[in-house]
Amino acid sequence: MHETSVEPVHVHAPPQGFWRKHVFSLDHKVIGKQYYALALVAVFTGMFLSWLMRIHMVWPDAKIHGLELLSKNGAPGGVMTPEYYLSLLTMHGTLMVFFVLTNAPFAAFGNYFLPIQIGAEDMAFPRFNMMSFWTTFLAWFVLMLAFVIPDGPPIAGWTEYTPLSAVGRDAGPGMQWGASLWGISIAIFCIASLLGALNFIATTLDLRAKGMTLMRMPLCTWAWFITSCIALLAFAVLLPACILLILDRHAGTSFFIPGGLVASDRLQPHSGGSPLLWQHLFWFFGHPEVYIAILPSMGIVSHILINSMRKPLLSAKVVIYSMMSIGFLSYMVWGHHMFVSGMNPLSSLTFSFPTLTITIPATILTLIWLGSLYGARIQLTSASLFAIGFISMFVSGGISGFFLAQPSLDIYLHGTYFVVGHFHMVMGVASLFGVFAGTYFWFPKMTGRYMNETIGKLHFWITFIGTYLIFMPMHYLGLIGNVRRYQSFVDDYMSPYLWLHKDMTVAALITGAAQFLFLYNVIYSRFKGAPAPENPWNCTSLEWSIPSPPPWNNFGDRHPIVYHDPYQYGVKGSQGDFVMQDSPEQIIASGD
Amino acid sequence: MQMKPAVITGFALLAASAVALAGPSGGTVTGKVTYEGTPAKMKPIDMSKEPSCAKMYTTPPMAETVVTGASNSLENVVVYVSAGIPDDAAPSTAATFTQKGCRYIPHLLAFQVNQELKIINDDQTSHNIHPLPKINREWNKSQPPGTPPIVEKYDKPEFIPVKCNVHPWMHGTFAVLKNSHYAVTGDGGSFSLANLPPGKYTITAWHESYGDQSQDVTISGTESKTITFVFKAKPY
Amino acid sequence: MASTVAPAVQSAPRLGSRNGAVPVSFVGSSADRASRSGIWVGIFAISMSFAAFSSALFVRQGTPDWTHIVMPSVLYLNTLLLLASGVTLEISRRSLTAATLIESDHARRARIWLLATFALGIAFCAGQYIAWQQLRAAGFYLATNPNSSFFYVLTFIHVLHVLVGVAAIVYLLGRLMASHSTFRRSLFENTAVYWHFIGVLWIYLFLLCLVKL
Amino acid sequence: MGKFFAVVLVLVAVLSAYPIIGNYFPLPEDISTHGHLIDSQLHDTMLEAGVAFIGAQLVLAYFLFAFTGRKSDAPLKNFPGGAKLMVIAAFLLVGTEVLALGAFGQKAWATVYFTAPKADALQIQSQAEQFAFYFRYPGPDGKFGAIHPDKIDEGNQNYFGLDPANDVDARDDIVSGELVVPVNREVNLMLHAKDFGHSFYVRELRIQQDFVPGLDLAVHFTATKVGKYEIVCTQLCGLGHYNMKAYLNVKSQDDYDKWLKEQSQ
Repeated sequence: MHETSVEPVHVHAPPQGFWRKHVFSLDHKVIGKQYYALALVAVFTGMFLSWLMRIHMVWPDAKIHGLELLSKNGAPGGVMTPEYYLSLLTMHGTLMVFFVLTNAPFAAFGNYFLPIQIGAEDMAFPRFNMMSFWTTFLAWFVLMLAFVIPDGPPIAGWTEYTPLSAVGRDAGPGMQWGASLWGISIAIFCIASLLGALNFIATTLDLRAKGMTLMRMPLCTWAWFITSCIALLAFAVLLPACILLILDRHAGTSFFIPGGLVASDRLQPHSGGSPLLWQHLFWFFGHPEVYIAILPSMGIVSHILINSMRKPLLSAKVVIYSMMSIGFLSYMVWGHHMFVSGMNPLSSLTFSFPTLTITIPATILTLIWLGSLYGARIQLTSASLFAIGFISMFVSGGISGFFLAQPSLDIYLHGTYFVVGHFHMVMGVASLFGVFAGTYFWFPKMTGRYMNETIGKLHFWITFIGTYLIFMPMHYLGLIGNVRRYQSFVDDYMSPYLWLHKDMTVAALITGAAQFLFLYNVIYSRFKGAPAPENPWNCTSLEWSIPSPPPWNNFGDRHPIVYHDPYQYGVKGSQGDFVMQDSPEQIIASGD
Repeated sequence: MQMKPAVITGFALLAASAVALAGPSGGTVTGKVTYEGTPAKMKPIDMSKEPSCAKMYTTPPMAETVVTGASNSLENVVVYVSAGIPDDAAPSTAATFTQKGCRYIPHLLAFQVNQELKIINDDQTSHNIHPLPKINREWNKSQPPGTPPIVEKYDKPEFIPVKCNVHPWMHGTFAVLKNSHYAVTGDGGSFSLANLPPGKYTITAWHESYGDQSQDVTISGTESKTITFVFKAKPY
Repeated sequence: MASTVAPAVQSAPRLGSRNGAVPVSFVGSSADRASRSGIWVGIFAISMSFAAFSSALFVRQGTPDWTHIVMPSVLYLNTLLLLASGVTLEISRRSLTAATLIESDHARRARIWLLATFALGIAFCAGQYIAWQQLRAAGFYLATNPNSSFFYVLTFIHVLHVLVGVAAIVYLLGRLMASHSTFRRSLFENTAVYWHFIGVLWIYLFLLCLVKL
Repeated sequence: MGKFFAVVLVLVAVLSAYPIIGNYFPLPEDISTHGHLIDSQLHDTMLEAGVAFIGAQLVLAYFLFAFTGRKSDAPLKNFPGGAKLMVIAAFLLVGTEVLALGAFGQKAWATVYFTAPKADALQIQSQAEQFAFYFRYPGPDGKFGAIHPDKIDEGNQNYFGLDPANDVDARDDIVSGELVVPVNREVNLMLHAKDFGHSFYVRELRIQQDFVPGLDLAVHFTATKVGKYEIVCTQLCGLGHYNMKAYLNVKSQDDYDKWLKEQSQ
C-alpha cells in the first residue's frame, strides 16, 4: 500500500447555493457556527428567565409589566404565579445544561476546530454531522413549544423527578403537555448528541494528519475527544430513561410510578414502579453531564493559557491523564446526588469515596495550571483573562464539592442554596468562562476579524466580579439552611436574610446586562472588527496555519504533515518564539 | 310532536315574566332538609402550616363536609327543580366564590350553566383553585394575593368538587344547574323555591356526602307546597 | 486507480470501476477506517442503551407486581430466521470478497445471498409483529404488567434497529445491481458487522425476556 | 492589568472568607443528639477547604502580579519540581484530606443511618403530600390503622385514608398538622409519601430525608430542647413547594401528655 493518497481527496464537494452553504451545510465549520448561534440564543433566553426568577423571588408581589403577555395563566396581571416560577426554573435549567453547556464548549467549538486541529478536511461523517445539528435544533424547538401551549412549561425542575413528572395533569399546571414536550425534546437531544459523539470519536481516531500522533493533539482536541467518549455513554443511558418516562406518561405503563398514589384527589392508575430507578438512570447521565460541560472548557483554557504564557504547561501528559481519570471516575459517583433519597445508606458511603477521589485529578489540573504560570510571560488579552478567571472560578466552585461529597454534611446541605452556588460556579460559570475565552481567542480565525479588546476586558471585569457577588453568597445562605427552588421565602426564618437575596438579584441584573456587551462585541466585530492575519496570537496548532476564515476544505489541496507537539513556545523559531506544529524546522531552545 | 316548542316558549315567557314582575306569581315549594342517625363528628381544621390564616381564628374552624343545625337540620344542601321546567338563560350577575382565612366562602356555591363565576383571593397567601369536573373542562390555576379575580364559566350542569392544591383542607363544591329554580339550605336547613308556574315538577336535594333524593310535586295556581327531605347520616 | 474519476467518496479498490481493475489486497483509506470505527462506536452506544433498559428491567423484576408471562411461540421461529440471515449475509460477503468484477459469478452469487438476507430480515420483522399479535390475543398489552411493558418496548426498539440494517442491505443491493457503478466494499463490511450485532442483541433480549433472575 | 487582577483576586479571597471567619451566617442552633458530629465535621471541612481556597487564589494572584507584562526576552522559568511535584502534592494533600474527611466524617452519617432506633422509641408516622405534612400517632392502643388510599377524604380531614368504620386500630389514631414530640425522647419517624417525592428537613435537628413514593423510609432523632422549629420540604414537589411546611413542637413530657390527651378526645 502506498504511503498517503496523493491525489486530492474531498469528503464532500464544495458547497453550492445558499441552502448548502449556510443552512443544511455539510461543512463542520458552518455546523460549528450553527451550534454556537443556537447556544447563544439559548443562553440569553436562559439568562432572561433567571432575571425573572430572581426578581420574583425577592419581590413576589411585584407586577412585571408585559409578563402577562408571555403567559396569561402564568402571570395574571403581571404577577408571577408559583407554578410559573417553577416553569421558568425548569426551562432555565434545561436550556442551560443541554443547549448551552453541552452545545457551546463541546458541540460548537469541537465541531469547528477538532477537524482542523488534527489536520482533517472535515468530520468523518459530514451528513451525520449536519443531522446532529438539525436534530438538536428540533429538540430546542420542541422544548420552546412548551412556552406557547396553554398548559405552559413543566414545573418539575430540569431533573424531572418521577412520579411528579410521570403522572401527568394531576401533578399540576404544565405537567400535562409541558412535561411531555420536555421528555420528547430531551429524547431527541440524546439522539443528536450520540450522533455527534460518534462523529467526534471516529474523526479523532482515523482522520488525523500524517505525524499527528495522539500525544501531539492539542489539549482542547483531547478534551473534546474525552468528552465525546463520556457523552456517548451518558446520552445512551438518558435516552432509554426518557422513552420509559414518555411511556409512563402516555401509555399507562408503570416503570417509575408506584401504586396507591393520590394526586389532586385522584387515585393514580399505576402500580409497582420505582421512583429511585429514574433517579439512578437520570444521574448516571446527570453526573457525567457535569463533566461534559466542564472538560471542553478545561481543554480550551489549557490551550489558551499555553499560548498566552508563551510556555508549555508543566506537563501536558499529566493534564491529559487527569482529564481521562476525571471522565472515568465520573461514572462511579452519580449516587452522590441521592444521599438522602432513600438509597441504601451503605451505598451512599461507597459513592462518597470516588466522589472525594475525583478531587485529586481536579486538584492536579489546578496545580498544573497554577504552577505553569510561574516564570511565564503572561500576556493578558480578553481571552487569557477569561482563561485565568476560569481557574479562579473552578477553584471557588470546586472547593464546595468537598462539603457535598460527604454524606454526613449532605444531610444538612442537600437541597439548599449551597448546592446551587456550587454547581453554578463550577459547571455553569466556569465552563462559560471557557466559552468566552474560546470566543475571544478563535473569533479572528472564524471571521477574519478581531473582537474589540476594550469591550472584551470590560465584559470580563463585570462578569468576573459579578459572578462572585451572585454565587458566593449562595454558599453562605446554604449554610444557614436556605432551601432552593422556592418561589419566595414565606417563612419567617428567612426574612432576616432577604436583603442578601435582594443584593444578589441586583448583582444578577448588572452581570446579565454586561453580557449584552459581549453580544454587541460579537455582532459588531463580525462586520466592523479590525481585520486579523492568519496567526494573530502566534499560536502553534494547525488551525493557525490556514487562512482566516478557513476555506471550505480547510487545507485546500494541501495535506498537512505534523512534526511537533503544539507546545513549542519559548524557542527560537523562524517566525518568533514559537514553532508551528506543521513546520519541519528543528527546535532550537531559546538561550536561557 | 308539534306543540312542544310552543309549550316550552310559553313556560319560558311565564318564567321570564315571573322574574320580571318579581312578584309572587306562580306557586312556591318550601321545606326543610334534615338527617336521621349520627352524622360524622367534624374535626377542627389544623391550619398550623399557614400561620397567616391560622391567626384569623380564635378557635380553629370546623370542617364543612357535613354541617348540621338545631333539630337535625342539614345545611349546604342544594334543592333544585331537576325536571318539569325548561332551562333558563344564565343571569347577567356573576356568582362570587371567595377564599378567606384559607376557607371557601361559601362552602357550596350554586350557579347556572354559562353564568359568570368570579373567584376572589382575600388572603395574604397564594391560593390555587383546582375544580375537578368529570364532564366539564378541567382547569387548575393559582391566584397570588393582589391578582385580579379569576373569571370562568361552565357549559354543562354538574356538581364539581373544588380543591386548593396548596391547602389540602380547602374543599368546596360548585353546583352548576340548568335553571334558576334552586336554593341552598342554610342555618335551619330550610329552603324555598318560588315563582313556579303550575305544573308537575321533580324536586331534587343533593348533599356532597349523602348523595341526592327526589320528590315529585304538582303545583296548581299560586299554591305553596311544603316538602321535607330526610338524609341518612353515617357516623363514619 | 489515478485514472478512474470516481464520484462521491474515493476509497479502497472498487468493483466494476471502468477498466474493471482487479482489486489489490484490501487497503482501507482513512474514510474507510473511520466508517469502520464509526460502526463499532455506534454498536457500543446501542449496547449501552440496552444495558440501561436491562438494569431497569432487573430493578422492576424485584417489585411484587411482576408477573412473568410466557413468550409467544413464534419468537423461536423468528430467532431461527435472524440467525439464518446472519449466515446468508456471511456467504454473500465471502463470495463478494472473492469477486473481482461486478459481472463475475461470485458477484452474482453475492447478490442472490444478499437478497436472501433481505428477505429473512423482513420475515423477522413480520414474525415480531405476529408475536405482538399473539401477546395481545392472550390479553397482554403494553400496560398490562411490567413484564409485557418491557417486552413490547425492547422488541419494538430492536425491530427499529433491524429495519435500519434492512435499509442498509437494500442500499447495497442497489449498488450491486447497477452495473458500471462504483461499489464501496467497506460499506458492505460494516453492514455485515452491524447485522451480526443485531442478531446477537436479539439472542440476548430473547433470553432476557425468557428467564427471570 | 496583571497587578489589578492580582488585587481583585486578593479582595475576592478575603471578602469571600470574611463572612465565614466572622461567623455572620451561623448555623441554626443544634437541638439534636447527633448534630454536633455534623457541625464539627462541617467546621473541619470548612477549615481545610478555606485554606485551600484562599491559598489557591493568593498564589494565582501572586503569579499574575509577578509574571504579567514581562519583556519578550525575559527568561522563562519552570516551577521547581515541575509536574511531578504537583502530582505528589495533590496526592498527599488532597489524598490525605479525602481519607480524613471520608473516613472520620462518616461517624455522623453512621449515627443517623446505621444505628437502629431504640425499642422504646416513640413511633410517629409522617405523611407528606401536596403541600403539607401530617403526623399520625397510634393512640392508646399503640397500633396504627391501615392506610387505604381510596378512602382519603381531605375535605373531611381524613388525610391518611383511614377506615374507622371497619378498622378498630384506626379509630383512636391521632392525626395532627404539627409534629409534637416530648423532649429528650427518641422518636422514630416513619415517612410515607401520599403523592410525590417530598423531603423532611429540620435545620435545627440536622436531619434531612426524602419521602419516596412507594418506599416507606424512617428516620430517628432525639430533640434536646423545648421549642417550636420549622419543618420544610426540600424536594421539589409541585407548585406549592415553597409553602410546604409544618412545625416541630418539642414539649416537656408533661405538656406532651396533656396535648396527647386533648387530641384523643
